[in-house]
Amino acid sequence: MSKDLNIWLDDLLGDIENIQFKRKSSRRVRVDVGSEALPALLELLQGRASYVHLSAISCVDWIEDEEFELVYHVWSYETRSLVSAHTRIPREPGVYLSIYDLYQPAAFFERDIHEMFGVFFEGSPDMEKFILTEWDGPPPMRKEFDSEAFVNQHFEWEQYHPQWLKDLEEEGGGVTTRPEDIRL
Amino acid sequence: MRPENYQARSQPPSNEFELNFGPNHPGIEGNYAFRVKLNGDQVLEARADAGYLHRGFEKLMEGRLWIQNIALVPRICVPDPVPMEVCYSLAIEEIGGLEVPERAKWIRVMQLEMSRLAAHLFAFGGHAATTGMYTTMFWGVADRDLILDRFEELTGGRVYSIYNIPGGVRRDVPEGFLDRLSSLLDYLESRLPDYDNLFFTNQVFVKRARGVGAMTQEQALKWGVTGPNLRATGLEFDVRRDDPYLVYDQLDFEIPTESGGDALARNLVRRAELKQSIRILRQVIERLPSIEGPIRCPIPNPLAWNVPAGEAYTRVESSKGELAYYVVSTGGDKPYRVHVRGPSSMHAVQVLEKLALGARLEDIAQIMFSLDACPPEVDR
Amino acid sequence: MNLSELLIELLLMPLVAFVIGLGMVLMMRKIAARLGRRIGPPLLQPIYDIIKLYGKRTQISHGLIHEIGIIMAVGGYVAAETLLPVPGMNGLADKGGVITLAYVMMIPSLGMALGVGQCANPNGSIGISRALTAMLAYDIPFILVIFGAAYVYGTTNLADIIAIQQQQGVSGWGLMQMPLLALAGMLALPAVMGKQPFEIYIAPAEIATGPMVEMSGKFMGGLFVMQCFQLYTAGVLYTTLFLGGGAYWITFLPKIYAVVAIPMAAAMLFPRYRTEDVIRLMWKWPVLVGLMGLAVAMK
Amino acid sequence: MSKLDNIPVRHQPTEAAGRKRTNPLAHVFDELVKFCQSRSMFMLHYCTGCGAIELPPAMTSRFDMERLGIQPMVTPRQADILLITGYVSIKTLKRIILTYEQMQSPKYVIGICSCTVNGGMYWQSYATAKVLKDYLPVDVYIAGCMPRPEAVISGMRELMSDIKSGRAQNWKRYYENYDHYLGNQQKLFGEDWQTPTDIIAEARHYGLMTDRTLGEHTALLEKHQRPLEALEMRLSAREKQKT
Repeated sequence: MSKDLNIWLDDLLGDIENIQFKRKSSRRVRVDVGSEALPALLELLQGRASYVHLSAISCVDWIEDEEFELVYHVWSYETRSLVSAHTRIPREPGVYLSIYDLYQPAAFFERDIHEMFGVFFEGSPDMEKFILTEWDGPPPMRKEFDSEAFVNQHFEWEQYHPQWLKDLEEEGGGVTTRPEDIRL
Repeated sequence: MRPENYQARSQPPSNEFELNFGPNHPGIEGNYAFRVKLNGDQVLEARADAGYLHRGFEKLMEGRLWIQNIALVPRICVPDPVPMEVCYSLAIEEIGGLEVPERAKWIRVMQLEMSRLAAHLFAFGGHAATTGMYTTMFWGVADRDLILDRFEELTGGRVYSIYNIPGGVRRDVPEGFLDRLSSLLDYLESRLPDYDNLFFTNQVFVKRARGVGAMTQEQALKWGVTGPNLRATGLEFDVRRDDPYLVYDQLDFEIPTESGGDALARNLVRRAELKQSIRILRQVIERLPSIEGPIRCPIPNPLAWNVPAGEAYTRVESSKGELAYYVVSTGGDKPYRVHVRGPSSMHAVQVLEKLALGARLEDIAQIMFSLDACPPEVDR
Repeated sequence: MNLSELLIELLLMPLVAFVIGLGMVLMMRKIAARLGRRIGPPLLQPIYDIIKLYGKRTQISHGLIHEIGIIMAVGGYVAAETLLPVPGMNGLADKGGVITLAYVMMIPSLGMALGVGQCANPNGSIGISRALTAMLAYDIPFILVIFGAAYVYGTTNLADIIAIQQQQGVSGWGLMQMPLLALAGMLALPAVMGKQPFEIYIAPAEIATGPMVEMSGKFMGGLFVMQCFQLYTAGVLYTTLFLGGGAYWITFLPKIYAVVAIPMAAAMLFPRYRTEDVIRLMWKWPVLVGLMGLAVAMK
Repeated sequence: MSKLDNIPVRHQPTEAAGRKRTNPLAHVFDELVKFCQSRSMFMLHYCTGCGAIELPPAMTSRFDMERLGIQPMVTPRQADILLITGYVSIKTLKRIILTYEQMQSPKYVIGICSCTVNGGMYWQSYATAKVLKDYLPVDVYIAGCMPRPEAVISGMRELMSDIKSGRAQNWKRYYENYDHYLGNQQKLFGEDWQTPTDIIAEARHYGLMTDRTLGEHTALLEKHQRPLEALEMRLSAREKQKT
């Protein structure tokens, strides 16, 4: 089955240029595709190969490469395999095409990515704020946003410094645990 | 705001009005909100409003060690936390190439099914309460508590066990645990007819739930519905069987389906799954003593553990539907990116908005509870 | 009967009704708890709740009509209690009769509607419109049962009805004389008391407890008091019409508590009906049974 | 952020200002009301965080809170206790404050879970508020992640005994130190943060005005005063964008 799938997918994807194809296990396939060819690939997968279920769209912020990686995980109920289509788009201006016309669940994921990473999806039905309606900072999931620094700047903690902690610190600090007591 | 500024808003006379449904509302599961526009009793438009439970999990996980995140992940879905741990551990094992011992796999399956039982009891107890039948809720939550007792014995935690770690599980099964679990299953099985009589075959409930929030199989597939909600439309699909993980391919169980696709069908599927979970647990109890071996594979010092670079997409079947983790590692001691695909991110937002259209005010809560939507999965 | 005796009775009857009603509320909560495998509230819980609500520092009123509405709700029942004969006290029962009682028992719902309307909370408005619809639903069988009983006894005077039944012992009870009407009354009783499956107008999961949504402090306390009266009135009226009323408190109390306990126990086993199902059910079975009972009674 | 160091944590019960109690039975009535308040606590049915999962067990058959007279209530108008069950995201905190101000005094706040004490395990999260008592006067904290139902009930009993003895007067602090709480709220939500409830007028009504009620932060209320607007509802956004 898995071998057939491989050949079959090879045939299917052969006519798309700029594509790398890698089988990770019998039910997981990784496809690397250029950003311009991705909608066509998904259309092929859905129309000709019964990959009707969009499991998720993940976004990864590769800040050093100045790129966002978008990963479309699609699942076929018939061949029982999952294709992860990876594509990369430049970080600036961070605009890409929506696949809402192919997969309706994309609306949620695209809205979420827009909110968390600031990637705009053209043609998506709803790009309004959803989770972060009361947040006016930068998109928080971008790597340059430092949550800890933000918290230190905006919140104050309870000053908790009880006597037993002071005593411990006088003794040199830290709690000692013998190696045999460490349990996972 | 001063009282003299309270002004009645002048509105054109109309039958239509807007109503905030949540976040502080007993018809909402968790902390979540709806804005609905009604014409009389009928919903014209509905719009979900999430983010009340947003903690920025995915961001937090990027700032913590691989092993620290184990404590973080179960918080993403409170009623059904174990699949979260397992799914995250599976992803790390796939990236790190860890070989999980056989015994650990069986213990994980046991835990997953216990968690499913608990979550389903909670879910239909909640649904019963929205229709005014509090007795079922009292019974369901109390019976769930007995499962939590077994969790406490096994893992030390009632709700959040933090028991699965990459490479296996934290502790072995205590002595006599399987016997106690077995007697608990006997008890639960003897309770099922009571639940049937009280709730699932209660004519008033059947009348209330039939046809509420109904969707066809095509719609369900188009909207990305998964789990029991998809099976209620007649599609026999279960990640446990069709994309097997752990040892589910060695277990014998059925996948219950219903054809109605409405609130009633979804509840009946959950009811049938209770039985299947008990069946799986019995098989585990039978097989587990004969499987010797370690309960986890050796992993490096977890506080200085660099998981090799790679990425993995793992899926498990939680009680709500398909749960998936996408984990990316760049070889550091912390994950580079973790993306959580909670099943409710579909059910609680798009599916609920669509099913609510044309429904009646008294059915919104039923639709939400019958979809078993879990808001923290949306908000993360 | 001289005036001072009447005055004392008028004062005492609502008070007695309130105390018995507190016991009924406690019983209701205990039954719910026992069916849910719980222990339930302590003995004095209903009175704790009411005193606490009246003792709140903030009492938010939404205007005069809001207050009048609650007064009407409680006052309507207080008036009803004086029309209901209990052992040893007849109050106004001789003068009023069962028709006045039926009218007076509608006042609380209308008062609630007024008060809730003033609050301008959409949940409350939806709730009260549902409550009035439910009243429409149960009033048909309710009136039918009352008229049937009055026809059979040949009088609308509740004191006379009790006397007629007691002359003949248990066989003279309305339950024996007109079982169909008694059955119709029993079917309508949960709706009169506002319990499941006929309580969609206070459904918390849909409209956040409907009419009560803006009630707080003493207004909520007023509604708690009203609930005591409501249960008491339903129990006593049914006992008077069909179970021979009471000659002595020692036989009267078990009867009224039993009458209230039966719908209570059934209520915890059912979810709520939708409003239109309430009407359909109420206009179908209790009305049908009641009409048959009426036909049998008229021959 | 202003500090509360110079303010005692628990108030001695003060006589209601401006009203002389001449009735000798007044004391008895007060005691009775206090007792009933401690024996009848309605808690608001609002799951603000993950600690809410331990409330159904505490309410239902196993632990049965109704034994102690505690029962859930649906609207803030009827509730005595606001349970903050776990971390509060900033979006939720706004709703919590609105809810708290709509509750009828005497009212009590219970912070459940470690997250309400100091942010808990979400200490580095940009989306959650850390110290709950900066924004609302908290009567009882129940620590743990998450506290077991027994712990929740024991915390409730603690509050009951506090109410009975008259020590639980923290709701008055909200009126007396409104400027402090409002300042912290404004720091988080922005200068133009306002709630529809007029706390200052209520404080005047109850005779709870102190020199800490008004201050620089309450002055901003006047500055940013705006008419009460209905919550924005953009249902048709989807269609609009499509066209």
